[in-house]
Amino acid sequence: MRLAVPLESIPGEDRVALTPDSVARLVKAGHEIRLQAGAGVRAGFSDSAFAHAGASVVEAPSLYEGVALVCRVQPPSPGEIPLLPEGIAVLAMFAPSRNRPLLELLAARRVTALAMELVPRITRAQSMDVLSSQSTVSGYKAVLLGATALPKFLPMLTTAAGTISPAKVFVIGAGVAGLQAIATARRLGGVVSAFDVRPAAREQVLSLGATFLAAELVSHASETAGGYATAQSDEQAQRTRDALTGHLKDIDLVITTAAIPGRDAPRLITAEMVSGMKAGSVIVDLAAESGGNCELTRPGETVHANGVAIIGPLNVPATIPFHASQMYGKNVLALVTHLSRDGALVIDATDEITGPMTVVRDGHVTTS
Amino acid sequence: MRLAVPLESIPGEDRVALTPDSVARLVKAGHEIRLQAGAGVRAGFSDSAFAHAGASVVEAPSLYEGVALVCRVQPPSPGEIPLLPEGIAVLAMFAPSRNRPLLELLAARRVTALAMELVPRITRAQSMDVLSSQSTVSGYKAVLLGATALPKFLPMLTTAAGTISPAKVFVIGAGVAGLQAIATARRLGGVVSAFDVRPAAREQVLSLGATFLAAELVSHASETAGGYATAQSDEQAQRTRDALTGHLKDIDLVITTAAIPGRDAPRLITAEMVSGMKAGSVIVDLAAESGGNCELTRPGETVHANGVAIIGPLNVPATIPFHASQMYGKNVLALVTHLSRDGALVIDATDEITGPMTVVRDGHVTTS
Amino acid sequence: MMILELYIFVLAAFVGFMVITKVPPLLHTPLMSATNAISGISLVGSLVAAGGKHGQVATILGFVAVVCATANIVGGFLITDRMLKMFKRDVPASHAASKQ
Amino acid sequence: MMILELYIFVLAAFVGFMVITKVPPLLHTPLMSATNAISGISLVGSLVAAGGKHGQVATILGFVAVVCATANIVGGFLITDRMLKMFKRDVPASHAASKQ
Amino acid sequence: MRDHIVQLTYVIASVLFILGLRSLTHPDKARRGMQFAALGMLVAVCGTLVNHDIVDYRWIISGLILGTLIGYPLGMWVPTTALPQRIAMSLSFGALAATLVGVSEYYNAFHGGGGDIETAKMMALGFEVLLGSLTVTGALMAFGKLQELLPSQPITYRGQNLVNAVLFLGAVGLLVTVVVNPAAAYAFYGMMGIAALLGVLMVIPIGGADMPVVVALLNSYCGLAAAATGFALGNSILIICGALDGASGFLLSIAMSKAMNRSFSNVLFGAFGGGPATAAIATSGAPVRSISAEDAGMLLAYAQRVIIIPGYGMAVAQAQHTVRELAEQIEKRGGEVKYAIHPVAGRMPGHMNVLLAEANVPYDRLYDMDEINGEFPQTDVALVIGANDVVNPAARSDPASPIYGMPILDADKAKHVIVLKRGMAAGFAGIENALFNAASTSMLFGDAKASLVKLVSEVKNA
Amino acid sequence: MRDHIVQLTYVIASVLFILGLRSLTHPDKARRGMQFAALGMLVAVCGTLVNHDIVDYRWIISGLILGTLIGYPLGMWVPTTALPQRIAMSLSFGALAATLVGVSEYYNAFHGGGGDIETAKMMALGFEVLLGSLTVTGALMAFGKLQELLPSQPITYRGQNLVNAVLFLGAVGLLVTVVVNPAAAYAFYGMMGIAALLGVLMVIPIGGADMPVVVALLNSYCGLAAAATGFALGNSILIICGALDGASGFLLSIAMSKAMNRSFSNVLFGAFGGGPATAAIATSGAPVRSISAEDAGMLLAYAQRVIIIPGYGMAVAQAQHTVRELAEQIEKRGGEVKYAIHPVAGRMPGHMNVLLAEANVPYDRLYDMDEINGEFPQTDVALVIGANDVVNPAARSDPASPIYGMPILDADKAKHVIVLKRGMAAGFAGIENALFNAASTSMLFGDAKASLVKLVSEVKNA
Ligand SMILES: NC(=O)c1ccc[n+]([C@@H]2O[C@H](COP(=O)([O-])OP(=O)(O)OC[C@H]3O[C@@H](n4cnc5c(N)ncnc54)[C@H](OP(=O)(O)O)[C@@H]3O)[C@@H](O)[C@H]2O)c1
Ligand SMILES: NC(=O)c1ccc[n+]([C@@H]2O[C@H](COP(=O)([O-])OP(=O)(O)OC[C@H]3O[C@@H](n4cnc5c(N)ncnc54)[C@H](OP(=O)(O)O)[C@@H]3O)[C@@H](O)[C@H]2O)c1
Ligand SMILES: NC(=O)c1ccc[n+]([C@@H]2O[C@H](COP(=O)([O-])OP(=O)(O)OC[C@H]3O[C@@H](n4cnc5c(N)ncnc54)[C@H](O)[C@@H]3O)[C@@H](O)[C@H]2O)c1
Ligand SMILES: NC(=O)c1ccc[n+]([C@@H]2O[C@H](COP(=O)([O-])OP(=O)(O)OC[C@H]3O[C@@H](n4cnc5c(N)ncnc54)[C@H](O)[C@@H]3O)[C@@H](O)[C@H]2O)c1
Repeated sequence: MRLAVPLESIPGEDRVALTPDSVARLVKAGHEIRLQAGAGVRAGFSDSAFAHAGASVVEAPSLYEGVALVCRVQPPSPGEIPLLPEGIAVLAMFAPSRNRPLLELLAARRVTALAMELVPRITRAQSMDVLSSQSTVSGYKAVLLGATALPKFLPMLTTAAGTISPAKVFVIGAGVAGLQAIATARRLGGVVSAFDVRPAAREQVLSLGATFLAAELVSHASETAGGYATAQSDEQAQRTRDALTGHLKDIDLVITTAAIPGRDAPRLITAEMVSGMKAGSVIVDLAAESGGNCELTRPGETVHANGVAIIGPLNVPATIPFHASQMYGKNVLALVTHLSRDGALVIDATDEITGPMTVVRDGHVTTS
Repeated sequence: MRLAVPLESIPGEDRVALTPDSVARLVKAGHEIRLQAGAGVRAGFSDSAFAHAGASVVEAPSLYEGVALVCRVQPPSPGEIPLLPEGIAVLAMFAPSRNRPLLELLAARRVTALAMELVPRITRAQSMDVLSSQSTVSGYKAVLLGATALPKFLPMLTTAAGTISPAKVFVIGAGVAGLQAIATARRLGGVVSAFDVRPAAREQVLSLGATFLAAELVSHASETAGGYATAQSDEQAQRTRDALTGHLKDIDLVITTAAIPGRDAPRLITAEMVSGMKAGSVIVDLAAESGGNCELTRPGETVHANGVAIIGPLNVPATIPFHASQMYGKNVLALVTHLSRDGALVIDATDEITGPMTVVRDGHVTTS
Repeated sequence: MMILELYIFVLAAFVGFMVITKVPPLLHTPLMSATNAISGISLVGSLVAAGGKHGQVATILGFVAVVCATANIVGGFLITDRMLKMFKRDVPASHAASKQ
Repeated sequence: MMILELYIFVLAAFVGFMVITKVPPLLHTPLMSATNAISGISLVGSLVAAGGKHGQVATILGFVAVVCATANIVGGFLITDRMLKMFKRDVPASHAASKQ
Repeated sequence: MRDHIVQLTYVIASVLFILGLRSLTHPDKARRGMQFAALGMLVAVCGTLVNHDIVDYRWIISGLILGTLIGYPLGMWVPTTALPQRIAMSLSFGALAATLVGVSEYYNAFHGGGGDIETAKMMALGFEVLLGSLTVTGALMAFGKLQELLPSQPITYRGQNLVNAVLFLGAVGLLVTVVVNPAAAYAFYGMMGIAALLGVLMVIPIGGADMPVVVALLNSYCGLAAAATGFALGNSILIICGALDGASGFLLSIAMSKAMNRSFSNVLFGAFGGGPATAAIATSGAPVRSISAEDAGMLLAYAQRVIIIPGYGMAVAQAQHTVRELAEQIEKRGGEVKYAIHPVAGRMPGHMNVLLAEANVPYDRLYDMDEINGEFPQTDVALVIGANDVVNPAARSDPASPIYGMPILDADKAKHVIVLKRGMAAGFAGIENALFNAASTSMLFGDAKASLVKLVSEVKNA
Repeated sequence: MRDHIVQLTYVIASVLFILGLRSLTHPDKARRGMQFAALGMLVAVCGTLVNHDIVDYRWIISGLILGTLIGYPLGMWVPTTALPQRIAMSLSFGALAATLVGVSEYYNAFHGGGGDIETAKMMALGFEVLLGSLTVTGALMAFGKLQELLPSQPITYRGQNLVNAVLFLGAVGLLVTVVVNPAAAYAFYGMMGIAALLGVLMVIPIGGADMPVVVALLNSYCGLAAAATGFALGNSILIICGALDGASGFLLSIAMSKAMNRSFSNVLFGAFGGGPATAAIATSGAPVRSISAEDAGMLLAYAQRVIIIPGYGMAVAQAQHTVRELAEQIEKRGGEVKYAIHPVAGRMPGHMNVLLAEANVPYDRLYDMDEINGEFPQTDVALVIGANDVVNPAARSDPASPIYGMPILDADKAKHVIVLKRGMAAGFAGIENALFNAASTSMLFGDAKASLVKLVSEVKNA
């Protein structure tokens, strides 16, 4: 089957959907790859590296010739959709809950759209799970951003010029990104605590050597079968806020990652809580994209309030494009392997993995 | 004795020369502190915290009333010098080798100038040593800057989306900043190697779990009695360059800290070496201020050449103002304690510590 | 004066306890077969019975005892040796291998 | 039949070696004074000499031997005890203290 | 003079026996030590042959030759898996020899020309024959059960304990009788018969799996019988060897019942009515072999190639530092240790990496699944530390399993697998793991950190 | 019957002695065990008193009372620092008792009415008296040297070894004579005299500092003398105790010379000509006490409060993980461990923090200099790991020192200081450190990591 990898068009998106090593594996498996010239350069992969791996590096106009599946990181812009041949399939992180209009456009063009973030979180599909792979990047980078912005050291240092006490780091939401943030902050020497609503999270937090806040607030009701969180009841939310308010007074760096699939991020840190924090503290809100866990977060900006800096970074994985692309590419590789049967693309709506991720098919948007 | 702490006037200088805890100790020792309103705010210390510690928070005009010693981080700007009462003493990082004209101005005003960076590096004076304390900050921050700019992870990660190999970090110059950079990069999971010309550095590098490059290039001749490095001979320098060229090809993140006191930083990385490095690599040149260890470094800017980013940060300690000020303040505290006898300021040119650091005295610049 | 023999018994039991408590469990099977072989020492008694001039009955009993005890000893030591052979590691060889 | 006594000696020496190799060096001084006290067992022989009917000389020699051996035993055990007392840790007390 | 030589050879033999047993403390030296013990035996036998009392060597020589002919195949050809039954049989031989010597002594005293027999000697002879004949039949029964000539299930009936107690008292009564009146031959032979019966009855209610404990205990009895022979003949080497055997057999039977998580008395009496055949915490019926830290430590200490497979349990136990210590200890002894990191081990990408880096495990010891899977067949021990799903063979073989198709670490292909876990709980995927029931797998139950601490010191002291 | 009772008490006493000595393996149980041994002694004495041979109790009772009166103050009032000389004196008492018993036996055989004496017994008596009288005078000399009644320097002269050898051969010749002809009283008493002289001559060339080795060796001789007594009297408890003493004295003297870094023969013969008074690696003349890992481990295992002072040497040795292990082991035994971090320990600010954080030492165990300096006087052991300048008291006391005025960690105020270093090299400042010569300081030489590994296992097994 023939695949196309275009140059990402969204500004700041430095990743590429396949990297030379994944390309090489696909070529070996009998696939054909057409790569738009320069697609990998911003991520650190030259055209020649791709060519060496067996891809045909082509210019935009001829990119889609004979292509069955387009592998992208971000969905095509409305302007790019007309360039897609009808009946082609596109693989990307469509963020379907936020991109309904775009999906309609794709449906109109009779393009099949496969949303990478809807790969179900079953054991078998772990190698295709871009949420995990890209959240890993976000969690790591969030700590670096926070530590860089912090007017303090993270580690403890005993020096001739006095003892530096270690920074207190608090991670809200101990999913994939949160756990990675915990691990990274611990590595840098911070004293890390964390909070989550899912009961399984507690042991996982402890397994990284951090402490868990307010274990009593955790409830089994907060976890769905897939391991995701559910929204909290009002009363629960209030109790959570009370516990957080007290704890935050003491914290130097906060990393928030709380998310509920398909919904806006829960508002966990209010403006009032921020005003109770120490001057010089920093909040990195990884949920900025879906509205932010902090009331004051402005996506893509850094807000200063009461001496506290609230950073709302967007598209964090794209800031570590080399490795983020490498992992994304491995995910795509695994998925393509799953989707191709005897060298042809098979989109089986009844398949446990393919079904849920097919968001546009046969001219219809199939997701709610 | 009465001390004054002004608000630093240089843009980007967020540190303050004393912090509330040092102030409290000085007050307890019988000194009087006058602090310009807002002096500590950018470092995270409010006026009220200073007042609470026993300082008088005053506005600029009355700052120097009855003051014997002014404690600063950066030297006063030429515009501020006329404001200083004649005969007053000023403590700051004067960088005397680069600031001759300023020293002349101070001499003309009959101000005594004490250069903090000239505190001799003897065991007894370690608590007054701002080079050590501020280099600690630089070394730590340099790694954070580099890691943030890097399109890769530092640590190794084995994930469902493939294995991320750890980044290779190379630290040139294993003085105070270099060692701290080694430690920080190791913490983050990088594979660290280092290079220095002083023989003692090798054991110190190994003592942090990093590897040492080209031990055969090290020579005892490269170390002065004070533990500083001397300039290399041309032939030595050439051999060093050869060794580095080969090693750099493989490196993801380079931190350079090589310095020779009173001279321009040695040029260790040539443009040609940079062109041999991998695309996506990053160089953080901590020597940017004194000309840079890399030929392409432009102080205060980030240069991109051949896909390699060369960061030349200036005044790095000021970017961690809280702890940098805390340590600087502790240094000042120790020095003030040393300088005051029976509550009066005593500048004894024959003193082992005071002598070398007095750069302007009795209307003369006393440093070469 | 069986009292001296009692001393010997007590002291030997002591030695036995002290030696055996230190044998690691992995060697318990070899230990069992080793003590089993050593218990063939009753051969010493059997020999006297078989070779002494105490009449036919004693000789026959003694002969059977000699056969049993000898089988016990020979078989016991041989099998112990076989088992212990498995614990001998060819250390130099392994080092050589890992150095390649 | 001194051979039985030889067995006893050999076995006892065995026991002695095995027991003593395991005593940590810190307890070597108590060990020395303990074995010293135990060597006072020659009192047993002295008693027979002092109390037996073997004439004046034997009685006097025996008496002196009894005095020496007794002094040895009493002093030896007492001082060993004093030394060992120093190794007894009041563990419960320390735990209580650390819990405060 | 001759007598002195005999005695001297006995002293030498005793010392060699003791040193031989002592050498078993160190697997490296054990073989050498036991060879010396065998030499000791030779010395003692040669010494005995110069004895005054021996006048006729014909029977002796033929006996020695015949015995060797029987013993050699028993020693060299019996497969090591059949060891317990071999020991049982050889035990019954040894006990028979002791019993026969006793009988011949008794017989001589009254028929062979001797007149009376002194009380102490009679007591010794009585004990010898009592313990000896009990061991002969008991060991034969054990052999039968182990060899599966007899049903290995416990055979029980009502009042069994009572019958045995009555028989035992009867034997003791006859012993007293014959001690008081040595000429009462009926009592002597009667006691022998009852003891032989008792040997059978004592063993039949014990299950085949518990037989090794019984064999060890019978070994101890056999030793005591030999010691009694020594008392009777005034032969100190018999006393010494008997005491050694008695002590070791006793300790061994206790240690073995402990290893089976059974009390000693439970093995001997509790099985009446049929206890479990193997000590096992079983899932869904399939048996699981548990291993002690000592044995696991010994396996690791003598392994050439070890692969450590860390999982989420290592993280929960925060055992990463202890893992490194263990690896260091194994390497110090010349073994080679690699870490196999499964892509989804733990609960976040790179979970194991973070922890092992914290513990300072060098990166070049960590191997990807693809890199290492080929090495398992050559691996002596795969040490699975709190991992479960990532080593579940169902992923390879069972299409119905929720993890089917996930690539796994082929731990099951290693020669031995040791799994450190707290119990038989499932992992993240919530499914059972057939690896734990595999023949090559042993479970070391307990918190991973605690188990590892034990393993470190076992390996260090091995 | 009586005889049986006596023998039974002896068996019990022997067992109690052995158990008592065995208890010394565990400091916790040692006291209890030795009390049982003392009980054993009482049992044996009481048993002896019912002996047939004893007809007159007056001398016995007075002897026991007098002996107790002498022994009590020797046991209770002698300061523990004077222990070696006390043991030496008590040794000479014990040896005297054995010798006198021998003499009285010999005397009885020829004067007290007895006729001849069999060869074996004579040999035993001869050995007894030979070893006994040698020990009496040797121990007295050792006592004199230790108590400084005699000059503690070795006293030597030319041909000393030759003289001793001749005397020794003479004594052996007389021994042979008296064994061959037991009636040769001159030989018996002559041998005794020569042995006594030999005791004196053997000890005078050995220096005071080596005396403990000599005392241990004499202890072994005394034991052998007691064993010989046992052979002579046919008394097995004497044989057992003698053998125990003989073995232990011998092992101890070897262990002690090893701890002094001297070979055994070097102690006994090498000192001719005057070896060093203490085994020491000395700086500028001042002596330094080195300590073995076993002793250091024991100190740590039984310490309540331990402060660890890491320095640059810990970093060089990369021993941070092992430090944490050691702390964990100490804490497991109930001790409390704190880390004292000096502001300039290591070679970069925060050097120790990075390493200890890597080893997962919790932050709240790390104490600043100011926080912890007050705690040293209450600290049992300050464990200095590769630190030097930061614990140099010269900084407090010596205005001429280049580090004068630098605040330091007051390690010297702790009850014991154990310093882990490779040798006596100076630290960064290049100056000597008087802490290493302090009376409370012991040096554990070697790479810090290697030493710590040993300490961990010592503490674990203590
Ligand atoms: N890596 C990722 O990114 C990620 C993310 C989410 C989910 N997952 C899933 O997590 C699983 C990872 O597999 P795994 O083999 O690492 O773990 P696992 O299958 O979850 O098994 C962990 C085992 O460790 C044992 N354990 C727990 N605490 C212990 C302790 N203190 N001491 C000893 N044992 C302990 C548990 O058994 P006992 O209770 O009997 O002791 C359990 O069976 C996979 O199913 C994977 O799909 C991975
Ligand atoms: N912290 C800073 O920022 C900084 C910066 C520059 C200088 N300094 C200076 O560095 C010194 C620090 O004091 P310190 O007490 O930490 O160190 P130190 O005084 O330099 O002493 C270190 C000691 O460790 C021993 N050592 C080295 N390697 C060892 C090994 N593998 N195993 C065991 N011992 C080993 C050495 O003795 P052996 O060779 O006998 O074993 C040495 O005496 C101070 O003088 C300070 O002024 C500190
Ligand atoms: N089966 C698999 O193979 C697999 C793979 C990857 C992840 N997972 C699991 O999926 C789960 C979710 O991972 P994710 O990171 O994508 O989740 P996510 O991004 O949806 O949410 C991040 C975290 O925020 C938490 N959260 C939600 N509301 C909160 C609130 N009000 N307060 C505090 N925290 C709140 C969630 O519990 C979650 O842990 C995890 O349990 C993870 O282990 C499973
Ligand atoms: N006595 C004390 O208490 C004390 C206190 C602090 C620092 N020091 C010592 O002072 C020394 C210098 O420290 P610093 O960080 O201020 O030095 P620095 O900032 O002057 O130089 C940084 C490093 O660059 C190295 N360097 C110079 N030329 C080089 C070249 N051509 N190639 C590679 N490396 C080169 C130097 O050796 C030095 O290690 C160190 O040895 C440090 O331990 C001593």
